[in-house]
Amino acid sequence: MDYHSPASFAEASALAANATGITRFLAGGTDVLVQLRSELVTPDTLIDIKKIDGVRDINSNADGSWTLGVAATGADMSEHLELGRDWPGVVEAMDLIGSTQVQGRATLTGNLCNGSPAADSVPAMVAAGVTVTVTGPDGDREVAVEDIPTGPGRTSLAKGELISAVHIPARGDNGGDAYLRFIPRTEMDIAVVGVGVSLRLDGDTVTEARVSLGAVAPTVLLVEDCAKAIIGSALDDVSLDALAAAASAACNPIDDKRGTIEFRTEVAGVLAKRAAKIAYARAKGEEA
Amino acid sequence: MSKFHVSTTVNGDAVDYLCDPRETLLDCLRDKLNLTGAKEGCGTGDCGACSVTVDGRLVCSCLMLGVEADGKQIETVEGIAEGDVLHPLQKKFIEHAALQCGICTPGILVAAKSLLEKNPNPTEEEARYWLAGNLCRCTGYDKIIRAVMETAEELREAS
Amino acid sequence: MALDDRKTQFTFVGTRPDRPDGLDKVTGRAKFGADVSAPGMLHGAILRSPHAHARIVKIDTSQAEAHKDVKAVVTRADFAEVPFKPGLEGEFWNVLENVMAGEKALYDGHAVAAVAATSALAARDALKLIEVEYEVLPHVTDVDKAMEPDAPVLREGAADYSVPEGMHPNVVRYHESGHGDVEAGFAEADLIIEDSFVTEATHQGYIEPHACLGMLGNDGKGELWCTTQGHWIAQKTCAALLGIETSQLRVTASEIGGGFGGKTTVFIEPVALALSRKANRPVKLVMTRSEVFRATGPTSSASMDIKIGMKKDGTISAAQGVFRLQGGAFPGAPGDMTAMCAFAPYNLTNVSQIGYDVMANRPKQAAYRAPGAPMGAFAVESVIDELCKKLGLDPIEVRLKNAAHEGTKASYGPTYERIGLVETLEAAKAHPHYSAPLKPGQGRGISCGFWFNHGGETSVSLALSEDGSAQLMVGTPDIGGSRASMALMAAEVLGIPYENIRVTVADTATLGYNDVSHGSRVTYASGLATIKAAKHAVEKLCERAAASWGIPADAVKWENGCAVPSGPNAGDFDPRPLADITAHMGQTGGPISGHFEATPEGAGVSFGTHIVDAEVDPETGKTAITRYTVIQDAGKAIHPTYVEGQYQGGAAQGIGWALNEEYIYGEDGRLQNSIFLDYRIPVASDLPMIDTVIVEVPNPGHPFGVRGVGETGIVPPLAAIANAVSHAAGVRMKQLPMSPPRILAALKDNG
Amino acid sequence: MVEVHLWSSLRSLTGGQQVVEVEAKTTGELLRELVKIHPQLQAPIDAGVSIAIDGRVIASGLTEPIPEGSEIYLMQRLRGG
Repeated sequence: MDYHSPASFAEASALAANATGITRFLAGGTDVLVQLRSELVTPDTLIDIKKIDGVRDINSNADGSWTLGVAATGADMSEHLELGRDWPGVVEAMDLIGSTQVQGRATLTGNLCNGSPAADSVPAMVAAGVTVTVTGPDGDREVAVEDIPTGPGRTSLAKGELISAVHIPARGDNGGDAYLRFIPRTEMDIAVVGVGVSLRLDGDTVTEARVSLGAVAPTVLLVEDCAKAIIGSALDDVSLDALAAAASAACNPIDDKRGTIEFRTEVAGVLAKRAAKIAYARAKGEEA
Repeated sequence: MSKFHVSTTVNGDAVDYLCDPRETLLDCLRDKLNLTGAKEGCGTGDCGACSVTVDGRLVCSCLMLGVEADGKQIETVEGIAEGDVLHPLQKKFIEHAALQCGICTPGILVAAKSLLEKNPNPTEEEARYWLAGNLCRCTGYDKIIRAVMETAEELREAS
Repeated sequence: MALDDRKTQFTFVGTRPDRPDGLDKVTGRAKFGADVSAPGMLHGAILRSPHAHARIVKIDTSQAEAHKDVKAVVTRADFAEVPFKPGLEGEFWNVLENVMAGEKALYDGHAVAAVAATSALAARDALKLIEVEYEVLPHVTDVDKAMEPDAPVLREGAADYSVPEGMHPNVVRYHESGHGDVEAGFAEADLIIEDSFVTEATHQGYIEPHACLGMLGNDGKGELWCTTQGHWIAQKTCAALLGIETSQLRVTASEIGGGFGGKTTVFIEPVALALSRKANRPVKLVMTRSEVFRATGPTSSASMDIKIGMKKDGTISAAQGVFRLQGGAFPGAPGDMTAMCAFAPYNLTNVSQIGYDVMANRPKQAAYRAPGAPMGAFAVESVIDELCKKLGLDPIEVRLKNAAHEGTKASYGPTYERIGLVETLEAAKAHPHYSAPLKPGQGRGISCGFWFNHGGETSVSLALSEDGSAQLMVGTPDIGGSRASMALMAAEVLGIPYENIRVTVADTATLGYNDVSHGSRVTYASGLATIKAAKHAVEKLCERAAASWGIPADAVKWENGCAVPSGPNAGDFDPRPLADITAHMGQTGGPISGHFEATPEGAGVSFGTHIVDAEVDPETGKTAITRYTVIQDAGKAIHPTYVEGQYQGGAAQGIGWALNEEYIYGEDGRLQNSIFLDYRIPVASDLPMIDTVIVEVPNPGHPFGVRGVGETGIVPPLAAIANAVSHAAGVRMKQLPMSPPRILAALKDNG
Repeated sequence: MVEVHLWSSLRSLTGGQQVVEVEAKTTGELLRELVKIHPQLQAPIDAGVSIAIDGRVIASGLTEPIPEGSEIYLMQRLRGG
């Protein structure tokens, strides 16, 4: 295994473009090292991007949006109070991944590029409308988070491409987000179901919403029917039931060691309701 | 396969080692530096027995490569006591029998010390969640949590 | 000398001093299995079967052997010929076959070959150079399916004398016991409940993977360092498997990072020695976590049918149980123990119990804390709870009404000596937990539990130093603070401070044979031996004092750490403290030591009662344990803090077993959850504080009254939690673990 | 003489007898006498048995004294964890 620690994304991209065999980028490494150790994936080329300037930065932009470096860790995000005030759902989703120790290393970008349908931060990012900059041999392009994963363990990134920055939109007024997942224990598990909700209100009425589901299909889903179920409502019981039904209907899960099809389908609806209520309360400026 | 020369600082001492890029920081601490206090309980970041801090950040040393340690400041369980004076957590763990077999103890002490440095006044729930990545199979965590909470209280009173 | 009087007043016993090995264990200094190295050391790695059941057609190791970093490759051919005998009698053969597969790979993870190379990475890489040709065979992993007529046969001829004719060859042992007439008893019942229960296999889950360092020369002399619950059994087994003399192999036990029964046998130790013999260099072998799950012993899975009849007043009129236990690819599943323990807490006129030991394509089961007892208790105590509910009776009152006590005929036959079940039930009834109000969505469960405990071969040696300090050598590895208990008991007899006693876990060359640290025997048996060894030394101290005073030895007694005349008639002499006698022992007859070697037979059975509150989320089926109280009879708590620790640890493991831990096999017979991410043991945030009540009903078989405490604590939790969850959810849960999908499905089925 | 109570499944080896009278002063003698009377009991004894004397379980010892008239139960060998 070759190990490189380039000083720029262009250099990293060139290294990857010219590499043969299996290439992996190393950010937090919390997935790459597990796969390496279990000999599931032994890369021929490992490119550590943490020596690139600014990769751990968390910057707020003039328009209220946020730009995160690809090696900013979960712990860095949790300690950033302003980011947490704007996007508590995204920060909490990231914070749910693994232990305190894993938080010291794990990153949004790594969670995304690992391609797991159960990745906790991804539904939250999709709900929030997060985009990423992809740097490749032909320069940079902006891609919506939901367009990165293409299936379990697979992404739309081409050879030589890597994510070089994460962009979270401006929160704006009267907005709130939330992410909830189901795990059998209180910590340390992979999501059996995950739901991210981001919404905006006009008074008591939901005017915008994005609802995303994790671990219920080969990729994280952005479910329009869920959004439709609550837009125009004050999140009354009828709309919440419609939201739950839409969430369950969107599920296309598998039976596996972590949960059954029936369980995932049912719980997706339960969590969608609960997450929507939290996001709604946050949008109203209430504690949730 | 070429090896990498790594210069790093462990418990305040400058150290050097050569490592294969596939070797973890835990492998390097244990096999090259003879610091066997950090344990490998799982190798997948699920048990916390290999906990160390890197530049002040609590991590699993099994989830970090040895080559990544270059230029970093690493603290392990061997560095918790000041000379022959035990850290209050170490004393309290012995006093409370917060260990039975003792295999998880080094990782838990490193993690608990990191908690109290960040949050000198944790609630029981905060302490339990902070330590959720440190598995203990012997104690049911009761005496561990009591030891951490009592140490926190004593440290607050002392400062 | 009144040395054999039972002691009831104590100076040191019952106090809570710091453990002697505390400093080493909080500073990272303590040496566990993987923490040592040797000059010229090689690293080993083991190739394991990816198939649940396959004939090994051919193993080609030539490429691996040719690699420059590889110094030895071994397969089954490199081990001794151990004759095949059926059943548990052939345990050496079973262990050998488990350590390294012979003709067939019998489970996913079964070892088929091993290498030693110059680095751990090189050893792992070299495994890929070994080519194994398998003929894949049909497999079975489920206990009920393994008993069906068309189930794949793991091995013909493994069944022992006990199996009735006509059973499938996978059924290898059969047990039936009981007394009275259950049919007559059922006829007297006002309510009979008959139901079936299932538990999955769980792993002991010790945090330290198996690790060892072995050196074996062609002269048949060897050294082995390993993490084990018993280094003499490791010595005996390794010697047998390698065809060397037992005494030529010295085994040193490392500090042990948890065992719970799982480190009572060998797995990698003989492999390291075989590699070392071939390479003529020391070889270190350390398992990965995945290897621990796939290839070391989990507990048995179980399938059970229970029928209990009760009268309206709560009297149990008859009880019967059938317990089918799956123990992997070898005989040994403790179906007999399950049967014998299941009804043991109760005074029953009519009881019948049947146990089966069934083989399947899974790793060889190993002991796990009261092996066999928790599953039986889960099934039986669930039915009793349901009977109480249907008859409107208080579950503690019903248990008190039926509780076994001194003089009761046990369900397994004999008449009980003094036991403490009633005391634990009375303590449970009086505990504020039992009367505390429950919130909506919460349920409360209780359960009793029983375990036999064990004595076992024990050797202890105690040597006094000139300055009056003492070194105590025991042969039972210290898993949970036993050095402290030993020092307390020695201090009690010698009358010198606890701190002046150094306790060492001796290696196999330094002390006589010691049985494994299992069966909750350490504080009982090593403790008894320590007391006797200390008394032996005291006898000699008294003799020296008597000689110095010119009076007969029996005119001297030992009091508060001093030799004193036994009465006014013996003479008037100043007390001679221990250090005063040892200071000159070289000139007064030589070094003073005490020894004890025996197999103490009087471990004394023990009982516990647990109370637990659980809260179930009706929308997701997720359970939270909100309050837990353990009440157990310790006989006499030597170091109460470590007794509490055993209670709490047993409860925590029981919570894991009840709620989330399980071996999950795919259709292909491969284990799907061989890492801690998916084998879900409780984490700190899953658990509440665990309250404990130590009941002390002295064991007549121990000088200080000690009963073993390590195992009984895991017997009641499965049932207590199942009862709490069933009350909270409003539906009876009959399958463990009660994972959220299972609870949610049960809630749905219940409407 | 003492009465030795067997566990039920051993009846198949003793022609249906569940209580066997033997003359024995120790646990070892007791096992030898049992085999003399019922040779088929050698198999379970080889597989491992424990003996309860007046409720006290003797796991494996062959030298434990057996008081006259004591209550004796043969049990499967106990194993611990």
